[in-house]
Amino acid sequence: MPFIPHTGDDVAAMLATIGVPDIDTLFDEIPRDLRVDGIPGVPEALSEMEIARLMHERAAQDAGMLSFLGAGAYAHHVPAVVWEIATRGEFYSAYTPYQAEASQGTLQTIYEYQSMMTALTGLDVSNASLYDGASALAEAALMAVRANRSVDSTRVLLAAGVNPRYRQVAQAIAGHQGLTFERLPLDAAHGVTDLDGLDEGGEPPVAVVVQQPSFFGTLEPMDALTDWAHRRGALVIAVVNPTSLAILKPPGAWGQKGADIACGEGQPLGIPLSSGGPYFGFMTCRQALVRQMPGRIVGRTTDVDGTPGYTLTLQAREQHIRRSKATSNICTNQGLMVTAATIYLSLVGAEGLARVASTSVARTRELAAMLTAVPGVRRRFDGPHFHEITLELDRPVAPVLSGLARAGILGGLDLSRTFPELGNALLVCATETKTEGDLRRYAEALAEAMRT
Amino acid sequence: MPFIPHTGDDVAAMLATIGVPDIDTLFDEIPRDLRVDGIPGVPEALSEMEIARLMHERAAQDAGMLSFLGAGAYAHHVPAVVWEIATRGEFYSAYTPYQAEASQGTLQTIYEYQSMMTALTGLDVSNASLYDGASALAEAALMAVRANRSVDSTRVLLAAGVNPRYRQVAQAIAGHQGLTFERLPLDAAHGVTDLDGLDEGGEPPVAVVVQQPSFFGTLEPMDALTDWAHRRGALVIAVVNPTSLAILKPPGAWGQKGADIACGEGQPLGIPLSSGGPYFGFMTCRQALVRQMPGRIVGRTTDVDGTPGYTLTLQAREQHIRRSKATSNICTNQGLMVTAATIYLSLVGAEGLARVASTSVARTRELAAMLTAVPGVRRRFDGPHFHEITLELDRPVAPVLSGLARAGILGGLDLSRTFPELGNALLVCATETKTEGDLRRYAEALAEAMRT
Amino acid sequence: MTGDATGQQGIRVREPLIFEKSRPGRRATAQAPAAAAEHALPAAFLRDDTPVLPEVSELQVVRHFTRLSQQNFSIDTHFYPLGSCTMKYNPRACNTLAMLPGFLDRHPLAPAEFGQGFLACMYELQEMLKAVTGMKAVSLTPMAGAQGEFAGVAMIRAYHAARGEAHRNEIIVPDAAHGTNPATATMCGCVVKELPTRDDGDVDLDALRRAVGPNTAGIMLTNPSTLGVFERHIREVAATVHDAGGLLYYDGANLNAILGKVLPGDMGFDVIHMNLHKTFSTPHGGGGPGSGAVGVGQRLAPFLPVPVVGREERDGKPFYRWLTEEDLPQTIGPLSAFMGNAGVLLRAYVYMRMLGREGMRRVAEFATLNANYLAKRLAEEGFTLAFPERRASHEFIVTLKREAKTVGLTAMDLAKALLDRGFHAPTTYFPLLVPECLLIEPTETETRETLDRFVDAMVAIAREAESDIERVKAAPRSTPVRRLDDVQAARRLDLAWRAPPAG
Amino acid sequence: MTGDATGQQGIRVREPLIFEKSRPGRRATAQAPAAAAEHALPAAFLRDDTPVLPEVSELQVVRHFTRLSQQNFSIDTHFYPLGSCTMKYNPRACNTLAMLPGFLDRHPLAPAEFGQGFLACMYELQEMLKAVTGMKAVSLTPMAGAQGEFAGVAMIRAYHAARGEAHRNEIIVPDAAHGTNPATATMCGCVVKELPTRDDGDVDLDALRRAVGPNTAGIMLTNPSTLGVFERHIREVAATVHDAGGLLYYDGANLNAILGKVLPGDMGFDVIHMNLHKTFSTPHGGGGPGSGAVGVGQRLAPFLPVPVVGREERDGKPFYRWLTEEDLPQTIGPLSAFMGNAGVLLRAYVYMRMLGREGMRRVAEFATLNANYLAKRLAEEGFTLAFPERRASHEFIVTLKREAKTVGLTAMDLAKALLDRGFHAPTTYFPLLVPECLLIEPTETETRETLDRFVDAMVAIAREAESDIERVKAAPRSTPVRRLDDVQAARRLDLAWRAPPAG
Ligand SMILES: Cc1ncc(COP(=O)(O)O)c(C=O)c1O
Ligand SMILES: Cc1ncc(COP(=O)(O)O)c(C=O)c1O
Repeated sequence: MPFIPHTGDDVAAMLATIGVPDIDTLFDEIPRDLRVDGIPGVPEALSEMEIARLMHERAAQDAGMLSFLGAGAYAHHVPAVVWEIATRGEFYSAYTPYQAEASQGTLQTIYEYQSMMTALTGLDVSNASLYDGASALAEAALMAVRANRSVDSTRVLLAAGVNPRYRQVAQAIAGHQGLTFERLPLDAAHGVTDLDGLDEGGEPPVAVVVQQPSFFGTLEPMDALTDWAHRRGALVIAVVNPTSLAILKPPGAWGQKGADIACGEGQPLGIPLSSGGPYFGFMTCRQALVRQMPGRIVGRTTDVDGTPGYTLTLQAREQHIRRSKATSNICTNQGLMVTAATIYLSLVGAEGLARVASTSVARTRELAAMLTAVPGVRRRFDGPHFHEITLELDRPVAPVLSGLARAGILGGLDLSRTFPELGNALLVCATETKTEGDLRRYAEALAEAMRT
Repeated sequence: MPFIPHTGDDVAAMLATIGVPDIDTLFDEIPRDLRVDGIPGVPEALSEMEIARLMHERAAQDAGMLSFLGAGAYAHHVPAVVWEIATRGEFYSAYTPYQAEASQGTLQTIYEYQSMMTALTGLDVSNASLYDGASALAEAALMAVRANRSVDSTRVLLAAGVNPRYRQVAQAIAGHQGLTFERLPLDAAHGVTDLDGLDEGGEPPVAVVVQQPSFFGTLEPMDALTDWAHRRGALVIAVVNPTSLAILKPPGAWGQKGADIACGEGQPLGIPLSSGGPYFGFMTCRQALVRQMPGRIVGRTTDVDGTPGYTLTLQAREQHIRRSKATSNICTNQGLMVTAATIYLSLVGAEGLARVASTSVARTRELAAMLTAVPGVRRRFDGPHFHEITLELDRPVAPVLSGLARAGILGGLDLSRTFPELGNALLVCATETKTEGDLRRYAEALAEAMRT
Repeated sequence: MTGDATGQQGIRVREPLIFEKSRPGRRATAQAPAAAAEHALPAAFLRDDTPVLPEVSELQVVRHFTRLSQQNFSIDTHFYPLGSCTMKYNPRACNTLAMLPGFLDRHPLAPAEFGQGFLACMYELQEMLKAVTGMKAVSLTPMAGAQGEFAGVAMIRAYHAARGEAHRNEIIVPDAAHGTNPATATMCGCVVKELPTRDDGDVDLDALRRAVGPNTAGIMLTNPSTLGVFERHIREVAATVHDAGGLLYYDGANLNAILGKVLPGDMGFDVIHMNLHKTFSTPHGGGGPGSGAVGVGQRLAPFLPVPVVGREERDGKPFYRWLTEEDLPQTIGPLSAFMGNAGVLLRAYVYMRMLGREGMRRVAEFATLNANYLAKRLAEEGFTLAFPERRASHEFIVTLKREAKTVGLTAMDLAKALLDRGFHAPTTYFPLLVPECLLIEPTETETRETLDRFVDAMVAIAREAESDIERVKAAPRSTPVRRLDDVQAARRLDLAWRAPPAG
Repeated sequence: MTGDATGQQGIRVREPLIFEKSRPGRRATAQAPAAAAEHALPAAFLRDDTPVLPEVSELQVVRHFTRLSQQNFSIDTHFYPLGSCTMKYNPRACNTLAMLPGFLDRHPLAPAEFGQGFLACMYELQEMLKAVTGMKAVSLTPMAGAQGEFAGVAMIRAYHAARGEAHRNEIIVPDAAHGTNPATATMCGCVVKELPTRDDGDVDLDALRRAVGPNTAGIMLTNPSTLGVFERHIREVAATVHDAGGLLYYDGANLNAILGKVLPGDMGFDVIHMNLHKTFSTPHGGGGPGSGAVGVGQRLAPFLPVPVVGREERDGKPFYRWLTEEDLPQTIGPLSAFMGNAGVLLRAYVYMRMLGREGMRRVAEFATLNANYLAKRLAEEGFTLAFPERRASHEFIVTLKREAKTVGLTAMDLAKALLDRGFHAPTTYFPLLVPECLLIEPTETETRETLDRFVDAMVAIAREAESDIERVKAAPRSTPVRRLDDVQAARRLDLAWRAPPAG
C-alpha cells in the first residue's frame, strides 16, 4: 500500500473503535448500486523504481534540441539555488498561508515578492500571483471594468502587438461578463501600434491593453499610447516581460500618469520552460485600485507582542469571504513559482537582471544579423527590438522549420497562420543562454535549409 | 566576485579598521619573492550558466549504457527521498558534530545508523563510517592487531574470495605497520575457500578475513571458516555486502562465537554508483573491541535537564585527542553518505531490503540461465551464488565485451587478468533494477557477439 | 515521551527582510553574464532609475530562504489536518521525475515530434482521469480548481447556447459550497441561487425543486459535501436538475473520499473538475500551483477547453499531439497561454502510476477510515460532531459552539493552541453555516499514532481552556510570531517594502 | 532589530528515534520490488532472525529526517566560524551538476570510453590543482585530508626506500599541528618528533636543527599554521630539512589563506595534500565525505597513489584514461576500492571553474581581510589575541585565559552562549598549546555585517559573564538539547538502540 501506513493491527483496532466490522461499511451511505469495484482503466501500480525508469526514458526522448523559440516563454539561466531551495519540503508541501503564525516563511517571501514586482513595474501594489500571463490579462480586463467608474463600457482595445493567445484567453474568460476585445491598427513597417490610425471616436474604451516588448519583439511608443488611452478615459493595462523591466521604462512611468495596471508572465524569472507550466501571472496596480485586485495579497502587521509579521490581507475581495461578489474566483494560485521567482530576483538583483536583459537583446541582434545574411531572409520590421525579432522568408516557413529540426534546431515560431498579413513571418528569440557557436550553428543550418 | 559579498565600501571600511592601506599589505609576512601574481594555469571563470551547460554535455556523454557490472559497486534503486533529504542544507553544509547541542540532527541520525548496522551485522557496536569498503578492511586488520592480545603476530590471512582490490588497499595501508596479507586456497570447482586445504601450521594468524558473498558471487561456508580461525587464535574479520544481510546469516552469528569485526562497502544502501564515490565504509564489532575501533562513534546521553541527546563519545581513541597514539588517523569520514544510508534503510526496512536482495539473486540466476544458453558460455563455479556469478567463455573475454559495448551493453568485469587461473572468466551482476527485457537484451547481444 | 508533539524551543532566529540585508553594489556574480552587453536600445524606451531589488550574495540568499522555510509548518514537518485541502504526503519522486532536464527544458511551442515523451504522459493521464471519474473526455488545461470550475460552468453555458438556450443563466449552489463555486458562477455571467442544507447535512430536495426552472443552467455540487458527508439523495438531485433541463457540475475537491468507490459519472454528473493538488497529491507549494483538470460526459465533450492531447497512429506507432480549436471548433477556448500547469500534471501522472489500480480505491478507504476513527475518538472525548448521526467521509466537522459559550474557547483559540503542540490547525470557520466550526481532514497517509496524539492535544487544550482560558487565548507562543493583528494589516496597508528615505 | 542573531523560540518539536515510530508490518511500499522473488538459497547460509530495522511509512521517513535536519546548525542557516574547517558557502550548483544522472549512474568499472565526460573533468581538475599548488603531479584518490596525509608520508617513505634509505623513519611535527599529522606518521610506521612553537607563532628553528638527523624522513607543516599565522622562516625550515636529507610535507588544510598568493611548491614543499572540502568548498556533510587530493614535486611523482587520470591522443582527439599500477610501477598503491570520492571531486571541479583564475586569488584576499578585520574588532573590544603582533591569516586565535581566571568564562562557556545568539561556535581548545583557545575562521563568503553582529554577540556574552556568569554557564537554552553529559556518554555506553524486551 504505497503511502498508506496502516498495519493490519491498526485497521482492526480502528474499526473496533468506530464500531464497524469492516472498512466497506464506512461507505454504506453511498447507494449500493452506485458503488464500483475497482477501476479497470488504471494500470497496475508501478514501484518508484519502475516509474523512474519510464520517466527517465521519456524525458530523454524529448531532450537535445537547440531551441530559438520564445513567443511568451523564454529560456533563461535558472540558478541551481532557486529550485534547491524552493522544493524544500517546508515550502513545497505547505498550504496557502491561512494560519499566519504557522506560515511566516511563505508569507514573508510573498511580501518580498510583492515588493520586488512593484519595484520592477513602478506601481504601488502587487498581488501574490495569478495563474499565468494570459489569464492575468483576463483578470486585469475584468478589474479595469470594475475600477473604471468614469466609463460605462465593456469595450477593451488591444494593441496588435499583444500576444494573440492572450487575447483569445481574455476573450474566453472575460467574454462571459460581456467584455469585448478589439484590435488596434498595426504599423506594418515597424511592427508597432499605428498611432496615426488610432480611432478617436466610437464607444469610449474602458481599458486599453498594450504589450511591451510586443509579441513581434518590437518596442511600442508607450508614452504616446498611454496618454492617448487616458485621454479617452480608459485605464491602461500594461502587459510586460519582467526581464525587460530591468532596462525598459516601467509601466508606472509611461506617459503623463503611468499605466494603471501591469500584468504579465512571470516565467522568465527563474521558472523552467517545462512544456508550458507551471508558470505564474503577476499583477501590480496603482494604490487606488487595490480593492479591485483579484488574488491574494500579503500585508505587514505586528503581533500581540509588537513583533512585525506578515498575513493575508484585504481578504474581503476574495471568494472565500465574498463568494459571488468576489473580485475573482481564484483561490489556489501559483505560490511555489513566486517563491522561486523571489529567490531568482534576490540572486540576480537589478544589475544581474539588466545583464540578462541586455545580453539577450544583443544576442538576438547578432542572430538577426547572421540570419538575414542568408539569402531570402530579411527583417520584417524596422526599428528597435528586444530579445525577439520577426523575420520574413522568401518562401513558406513550415518546410524551412522542418529542415532546421532535422539539424537539431527549433528555429522559432511560424507566424504565417496567425498573422497571414505578415507573409512568411518567423519569430525567433535568442537569450543569454545562447552562445556565439549556437547562433552560428543556426545560421549555417538555415543557409542549408534555404538552399534546398 | 562569485561568492564574495564585499562591496567597495566594505573593503575600504574594513581596511581602515585594520589600519592597512590595501589588502595586499595583509600578506606582508609572506616573503615577497615567494609571492605570485595570479595562477595562469587556471582558466577564466565561468558563470554558473556556462559551467552548467558544460557539465550537462559531459554527463550526457557518459550516459546510456545498460550495465551488468558489479564487483563491489551495485546498481540499486535509490529512492528519491534519500537525496532530496540528505542534500538539505542543514545536513549538507554542517560540519562534524563537535558542538553537540548545535548538531542533534546529524548526531541522532548517526545513532540511528549505528543501530541499523549493528542489527544488520548481528554485532554490538558500529562506528559512524570509514572512507570505503577497501580502506575499512585495512582499518579492520590494524584494529585486529591491536585487539588480539592472544597472538603476537602481524600475519593476516585472506580468503581467495576477498575482493582483490581490497587486499591491495589493505596492503598499501596496513603494510606500513608490518602487516602481511596471505591468500587462503580456493576450491576451484566451487569458487569458495578450500576448507581441506587450510594450513594448520606456521605462524598463528592474528586475523582471518573472509568475504560473504565472495568476490566471485559464491557463498562461503562461514560457520566452518569462523570456527577454524578462532581455533587458530585469530580474530575473524567479515567483509560483507549490507544488502545481502537482509537474508544471509549475519557475521555475528557465524560459527560458534561469531565474527569479531564486520566491515564492508555501504554503497548498496542508497548511494549512487557515481564513478566510484563517495561511498562509505562501515564497521561493526563485538562490544569488547569498541575501544580499539577507528573512527567516530555517537552515544546517547542526557543533558542538564535530563533530556536525552546524542554526542560524539569515546573520543580518546581519536587523533584529535590521542594524536600519534590514536586508533587511526581518520578525521573527516563519509558522513553525508551515512545520512543517506540511514534514510534508505528507514525507507526499505527489513522486508524491503530482503526483497531487494532476493530479487537481485533471482535476476542473476535468470541472467545466468539465459547467458549459459549461449554456446561457448558456462558457469565457472558450481553451488549457490548471490547476485553475481562468474562465467567462463570459450574465448578471450575482452573482445566479447567490446562487441557487447557496441550494442550498448557493459557486460561485466573481465577477470582474466586478475585471476588468470580461472581462464576466460567474466563476472556479471544483475540487481533488482534489471527487467526481464534487459536480461534478454544482454543474452541476445552476447549470442551475437559470440557468433562473430 | 516518544510523541512528536512537544512544542520546544528551537535554534531558529528571526529573519529580517532580504532588502534589509542588501548593500549597494553587492552581487551574486556567478548568476548573471560576466559583462553587461551593449543593448543599444534608444533612450526613449529605457528606464531612468534602477529598480530596487536586493543586492545580496548567493550565500545570503540561500541562508535567508532556508531560514524562512523553517518558519513554515508543512506536510513534511507536521500533521496538517486542514479540511477540504487534502494535505497528504506528496511523494518526492513525483518532484524529482517531473524535474528531469528533458522535461524542464522543453519549450511549450516545440513541435509534438519533440515532445512524445511528455505527451505520452499527458495522454495516459487523461485516460486515467476518465477511468476514475467515469467521464468520457478530459482536458488537463485548467490551472487550479477554480479554473476547472470556470471551465465547467462555461461548458454548461456553451452547451445551452448551442441548443438555443442561452437564457439559462441560473446556477444553483448549496449554502455550504466552497466560495469558488458562487464566485465562478458570477465569472461566467450567471446568477447564483443558494440552496439550503438540511440539519442532517443533505441538500434540501424540496428547496431544490422550487429552485429549478426554465432558466436553470445547472447545479454545482461537492459530494461528499464540504460538511464531510455524502449526499445520499444524489440520484434525486440529478433527476430534478436534469428534468429541469439543467446540468450537474461536480466539484471534485473531495474526490479523495470516494476514489475507486463510486464514479461521479455514475451519480449523474455531466462535468467534473478534479483538484490534482488534492486527490493526486501534487504539492500545494504554499498556495499553488495546482491543477483543475476537467472531465465531461458525451454532451459536453465538444466544448472542452483546448488544448487536449490526442493520439493517432503514425508509422504503426502511437503519435501524440495537441488538439486545438481546429479539432474542437466548439471549444470554450484556451484558458492559458500554453497548456496549463504541465509540471503539476507530470507529478500527478507519476503519483497515479505509483498508486495503480488498487491504490486508487485504497486512498478512499484509508482516508475514510482515518476520518471516522478520529471523529469517533474526539466524540468519545467530549467534542461535538456537527453530524453525529452520519458517517464521516474523508473529513468531518467538530463544532465548538458549546465550548465557546461555556468557557469562551473558540475555533480560532483552539487552532492557535494546536500550533504550540506541533500540529497545524484544521480549517476553521468553513463551512460558515456551522458555528465555531473545525473541518478536520486527516488524509490516508497519517498513522493512527499521529491521530491519537492529535486527540491528546485537542483534549489537553479543552482541559486547559476550562482551567485557564486566558492561557489558551495567549497561544501561540512557540511560533516565530504570535497572534497577528489582522485589523491593523487591513487598515494600515503595508504591502511592499520601500527603501527608507536616504540620509 | 534587523540583525539575524536574535535567538528565538521556534515551531520545532522534539523528535523521537525512528525506531520508536516503527510498527510491525508497516512499509514504504513503493520503494521495494512489489513481490519478494524466490531466492532459492540453501538454508545454511540464511539468517534465522529478521534484522531490527524501522518499519515506517514514506511520510514518516520524510518527516523524521526533515525535522532532524532542522536541529542542525549549518552554513546554509548560520554563521559557522569554525577555525581550521573553512566553513564557506558551498555553491548549490556544485551539488546539482555533480548529481546529473549521467554522472550518478556511471559504474566505476565502466571502460574509459564510456566515461570521457567524467574523466575530462578529473583531468582538468588535476591540472588546476597543479597550478594552484605549484606541484608537478596530482592524484585525486585520497578520500579526506588524513588519507592525503597518509599518501604523502607513504610517498616520502617510498622515496627514501627507493634510494636505499628505508631507515629514515622520523617525522617531525610541530606541537601545534593537527592531530591527524602525528596519527598519520604512526600509521606509516614512523616515529614522531615534536617541534615546539615559539611565542611569536613561528617554528623554533634551533629546535628544528637539533631535531633533524640521519633518520629524518621529513617534516609535516601547515602554513599558515593552525595558529593562524604564516611561517615566516619557511625557506630556512625547508633548507634545514632538505639539507638533512628529509622531505617537506604540506598540510593543505589552510590553503584557503594563500590561494593564488604563494605556491607551496615555491616554498620548498615536496608533497601537499589539499582538503577540497575546505578550500574548494565541497560540503562537509555533517562529517564528510571530503577529498584529500595530493600534489607532488618531480621527485615523488613516481610514487603517487593510483589511479591518476592520463591524457592521450586518439583519432586526433584527447582521450582520458586511468593510469594504474602498470603505468606507475612505483606507486604506493591504491587507497580505495575504486578511485576515491568522485562526486566530491566533481563538485570541486565545478567550484574551481566558477572561481576561475581571478577567483583563486580573491579567496585568499577576502578570507584574510575578514579574519584580520574580525581580529581587530574583537581586540578593540577587549578580547585577547594569541598573537597580537602578527597578521592573521584566514583565521586567528582569541584566548580567554584572562576571562577564565577573572570571571570564570571558559572557551566552552562562550561557545555554548554563542549558540543561543544564533552563531555556531569557533573551534575550541585547539591548538592545545593556547589556553582557553578559540580558533576563529570567518571565511571569505561572510559579509561584514555578519562579522559585526558576531562581535556584538561576543561582547554581549563577555558582559553577561561579568555580571552573571551562572547565566552564561547555563547556556545554551534555545537548542534542542542543553549541555550534554559527555562523561555519562563515555561511561554508560549507549551506542545503539535495542528493541525493548517484548511484553
Ligand atoms: C471544495 C472546494 N472547491 C473548490 C476549491 C478550489 O480549488 P482551487 O483552490 O484549486 O482553485 C477548493 C479548494 O480550496 C475546495 O476545497
Ligand atoms: C590542519 C588540518 N590538517 C588536517 C586535517 C584533516 O583533514 P580531514 O578531516 O579531511 O581528514 C584537518 C581537518 O580537520 C585540519 O584542520
